[in-house]
Amino acid sequence: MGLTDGLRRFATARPHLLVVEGTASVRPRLAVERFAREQGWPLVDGPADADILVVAGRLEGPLPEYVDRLWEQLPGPRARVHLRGDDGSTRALLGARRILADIGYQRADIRRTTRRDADMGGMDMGGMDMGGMDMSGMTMEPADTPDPHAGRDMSGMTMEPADTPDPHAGHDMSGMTMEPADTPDPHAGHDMSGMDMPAGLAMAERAPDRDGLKLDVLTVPWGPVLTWWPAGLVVTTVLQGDVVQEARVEQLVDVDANRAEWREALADLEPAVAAAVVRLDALVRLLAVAGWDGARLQSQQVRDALLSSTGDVAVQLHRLSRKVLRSRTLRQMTTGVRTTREEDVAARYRRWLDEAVVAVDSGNLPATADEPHAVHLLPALLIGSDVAAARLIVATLELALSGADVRPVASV
Amino acid sequence: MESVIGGVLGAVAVLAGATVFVVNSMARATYSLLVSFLAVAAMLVLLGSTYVGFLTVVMMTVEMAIMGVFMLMYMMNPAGLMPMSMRHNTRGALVLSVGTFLVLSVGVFAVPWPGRQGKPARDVTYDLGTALMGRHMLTMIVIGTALLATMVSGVMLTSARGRYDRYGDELDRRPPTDPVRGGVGR
Amino acid sequence: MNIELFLLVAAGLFSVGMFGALSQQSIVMLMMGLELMANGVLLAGGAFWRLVSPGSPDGQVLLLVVLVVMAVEMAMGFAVTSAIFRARDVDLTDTATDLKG
Amino acid sequence: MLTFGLLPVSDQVSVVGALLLPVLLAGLAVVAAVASTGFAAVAAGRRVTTIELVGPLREGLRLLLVRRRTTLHPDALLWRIGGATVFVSAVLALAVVPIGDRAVVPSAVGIVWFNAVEALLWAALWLTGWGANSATGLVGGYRFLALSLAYELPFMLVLITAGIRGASLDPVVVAQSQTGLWSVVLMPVAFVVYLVSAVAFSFWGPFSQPAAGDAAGGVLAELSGVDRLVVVLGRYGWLAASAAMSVPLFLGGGSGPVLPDLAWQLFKTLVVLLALVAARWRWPLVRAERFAEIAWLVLLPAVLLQALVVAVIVL
Repeated sequence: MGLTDGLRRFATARPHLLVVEGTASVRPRLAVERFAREQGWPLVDGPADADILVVAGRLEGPLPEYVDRLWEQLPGPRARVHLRGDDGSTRALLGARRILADIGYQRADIRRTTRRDADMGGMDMGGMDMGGMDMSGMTMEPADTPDPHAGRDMSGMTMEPADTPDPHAGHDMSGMTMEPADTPDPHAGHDMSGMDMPAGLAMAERAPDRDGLKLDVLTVPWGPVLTWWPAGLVVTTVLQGDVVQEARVEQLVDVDANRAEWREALADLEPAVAAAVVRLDALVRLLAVAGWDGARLQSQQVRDALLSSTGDVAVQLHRLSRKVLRSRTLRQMTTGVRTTREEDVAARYRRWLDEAVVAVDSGNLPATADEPHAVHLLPALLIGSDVAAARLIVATLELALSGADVRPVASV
Repeated sequence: MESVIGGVLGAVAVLAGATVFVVNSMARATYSLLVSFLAVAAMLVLLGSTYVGFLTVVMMTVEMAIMGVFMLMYMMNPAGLMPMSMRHNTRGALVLSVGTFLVLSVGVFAVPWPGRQGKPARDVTYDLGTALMGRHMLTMIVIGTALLATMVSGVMLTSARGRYDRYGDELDRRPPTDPVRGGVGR
Repeated sequence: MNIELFLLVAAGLFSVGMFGALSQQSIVMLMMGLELMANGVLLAGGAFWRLVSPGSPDGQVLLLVVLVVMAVEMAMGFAVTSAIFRARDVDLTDTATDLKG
Repeated sequence: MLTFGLLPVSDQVSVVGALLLPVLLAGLAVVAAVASTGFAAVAAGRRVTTIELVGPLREGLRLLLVRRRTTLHPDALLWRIGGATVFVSAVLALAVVPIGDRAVVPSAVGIVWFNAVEALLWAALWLTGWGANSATGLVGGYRFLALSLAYELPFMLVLITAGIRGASLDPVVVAQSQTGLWSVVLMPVAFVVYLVSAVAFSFWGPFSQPAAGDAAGGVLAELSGVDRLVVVLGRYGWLAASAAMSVPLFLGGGSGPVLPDLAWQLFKTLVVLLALVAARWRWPLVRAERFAEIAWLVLLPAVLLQALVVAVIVL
């Protein structure tokens, strides 16, 4: 037992994190990203590869339901952390890691999920894969084993063990049956509006396309629970292959609250440094979406250094700027992907970097601001681009979409 | 031993071939056809024609992967799991094909096949190569020309856009307008 | 290795393919039938080469030709299907019969 | 008597070798994973310590611990076949790589075999994306096909160019033909395109668009537990197999001073493997639709020219 426990702890020593943002998520998100980078805990792109679901900020409106649905897709062993404010994230994450290695807790978790699935009688269980589940945990015990972590109070945030009564348990059948047609969850499988078919699948509709073939279209929502994506943004796309034919945009979080949160996060910094931070933060996401992990991590380092005013930041920033601006591949891949204001994606990251460098070197604030009404511009920009280009375009509007376009603190 | 393996592969080939027209998922239909091809490729290797066998694997895997996409494009069922009955004249087809099979198999056993003449070359691939570049040069030329013609006419038939769409009415638009920009950076 | 085994399998493949080619409505499915028939020819060619006249490479040349025919058939089939589909929005043989004549 | 290309199989295939092959491949795959972990630590600004470098071991255990999951109405059969094929095809690719002066499965057309099992990846990855019945997975599958259509033709020509040097399709003969001058000197363009293709069909780093984060993980999006382990191992395995194959094709096989042939071969393999792994941290993602034009308008003519030059020099 000692050996298995040891192995279990070793295997879960660096759990994979899936970070989801709610309202006022900036400080907890920055804290988690920093912790993950320094400790080597990977940030992952979807629930299948995640061990810990990290919720940053408040969940309001329809968001809790999305997060619960996402939570159900974590394969387990799994844990869930809810962070608000910027203190205590380290303790919460370490606590979640302990839960991962806690076999009693994880067995109870399986039992809960299994029982709830069984409660939904008359459903198709044929596709359920029970192979990897620990059957010894499936005995018919009357109640869940008490969770040792459930009652622990952590200041500044709450652990959300999964056995808090789930308000959606009775009707949330994601992963098991057809999604409601407008579920904006890219992880939930095909979501096809239109004619219902017996198997819970829908016949696709057809629509005109640029090749004149009128092929099938598929409604795929992106967000709000998506990595490297503006908090609370939902873009419901109609895809043909992977080309966006229609796009509808909603924002499920209060961007003003996020803006206030940004101000809070940047309160201790010089206005110019603050401007550099938000640009580097946006650059982190752009580089992540552009698929360059090396530069993304470097950019994260510089951002974190600026936030904590440590190290020789200017040198680091110059090194980053040189690396990114010199990359012919990145330029070649982003040139011509149109964003607003006659800028393409390549011009946009170049401007962000230049502005950040000027701000840090000379303390001058950027003269230009990114478009304030990005949300309204978005659909027109997305139509006709493929998923990869669409993600790049959304990433270039990051400042406005996530409320990071704060005016310098001095002017407030 | 060889006959046993050959028999098993043959059974796999035929059964997978029949599965194509039985399953109601387009992905499964396409990939059972691939299984049939791979079984035949293995039989060719068994027969000593390793080069052609491996070539069959390359060509057919690639072809089926692309075919799968076309199946999805034109058969309007992205889930691929919905039952489809896309047949017509099933009975006539069945009669004809069973008849063909009977005639062919009677032929297979009735015809006194000549015994083996000659021995295979030490390196059959080298043998094939020299034949193609020597005595059968004409075949090679025809194959090459046919493939080139196919590539050109395939693109022409498939593309909805011609050079006037790209370069404008005067053919002087530079760079051409394309729905997707390429990576060369023109 | 006896030639009958291989030829019997080839006949089986040819007949199954023929059933598909005759019975399927969709052009794409029909092409799968044709491919299967060519598959049978490929196998028969291989068997003849090895078990009747292994001394000369001609049999293998024939196999190459069959492979090329399969590739050309597939490429042109898809091209034609795309063209018809774009122009007429059909992918079924019955609805494209007026192409003849 | 069972033959494999005219010779009895028992004379050719080493049974012990065949059994050890998956182990060897997994070993090389772990080396690649360790290298990747090291690069990751450097990029994130951490010190490269032992704790960092045992990452792949920890990750492997973690994936064995994590439960397998399923999705809404998957095509489970095709899904699992697709995932397994990624690893199995990598093992098959390594089978024709000469170790010393003979491969585990010696074949006069080993180069074509290598190409054939590489082609299996087309099917494998598309099925992995399709089988999960998830939109992001399918997008990943399509992306791999688009990428393959770009790299495959230059890659085939590269293999043929390497074969021209030894006037053979047997990697052993090709390796032996490079006495005096390694092929990489004679055909640098072919070598570079080979490396590019290797990164591409291993859907790694700059060519990892089929499994990229912007599509929530693409073909990998829905895989967890041991299913994911198999695909990830297969991916590193393909990097390793292509690094191993580059040695007989371009780097003179086991030739080198002082050290025994096997040591040289291993050393060269590891150097190439390291370079392939490092590509992930060096370059951003190259999207399929842009790479297609580069592949057809730049790489293909370049490789054709290279083949012509090599043919004129050698023949």
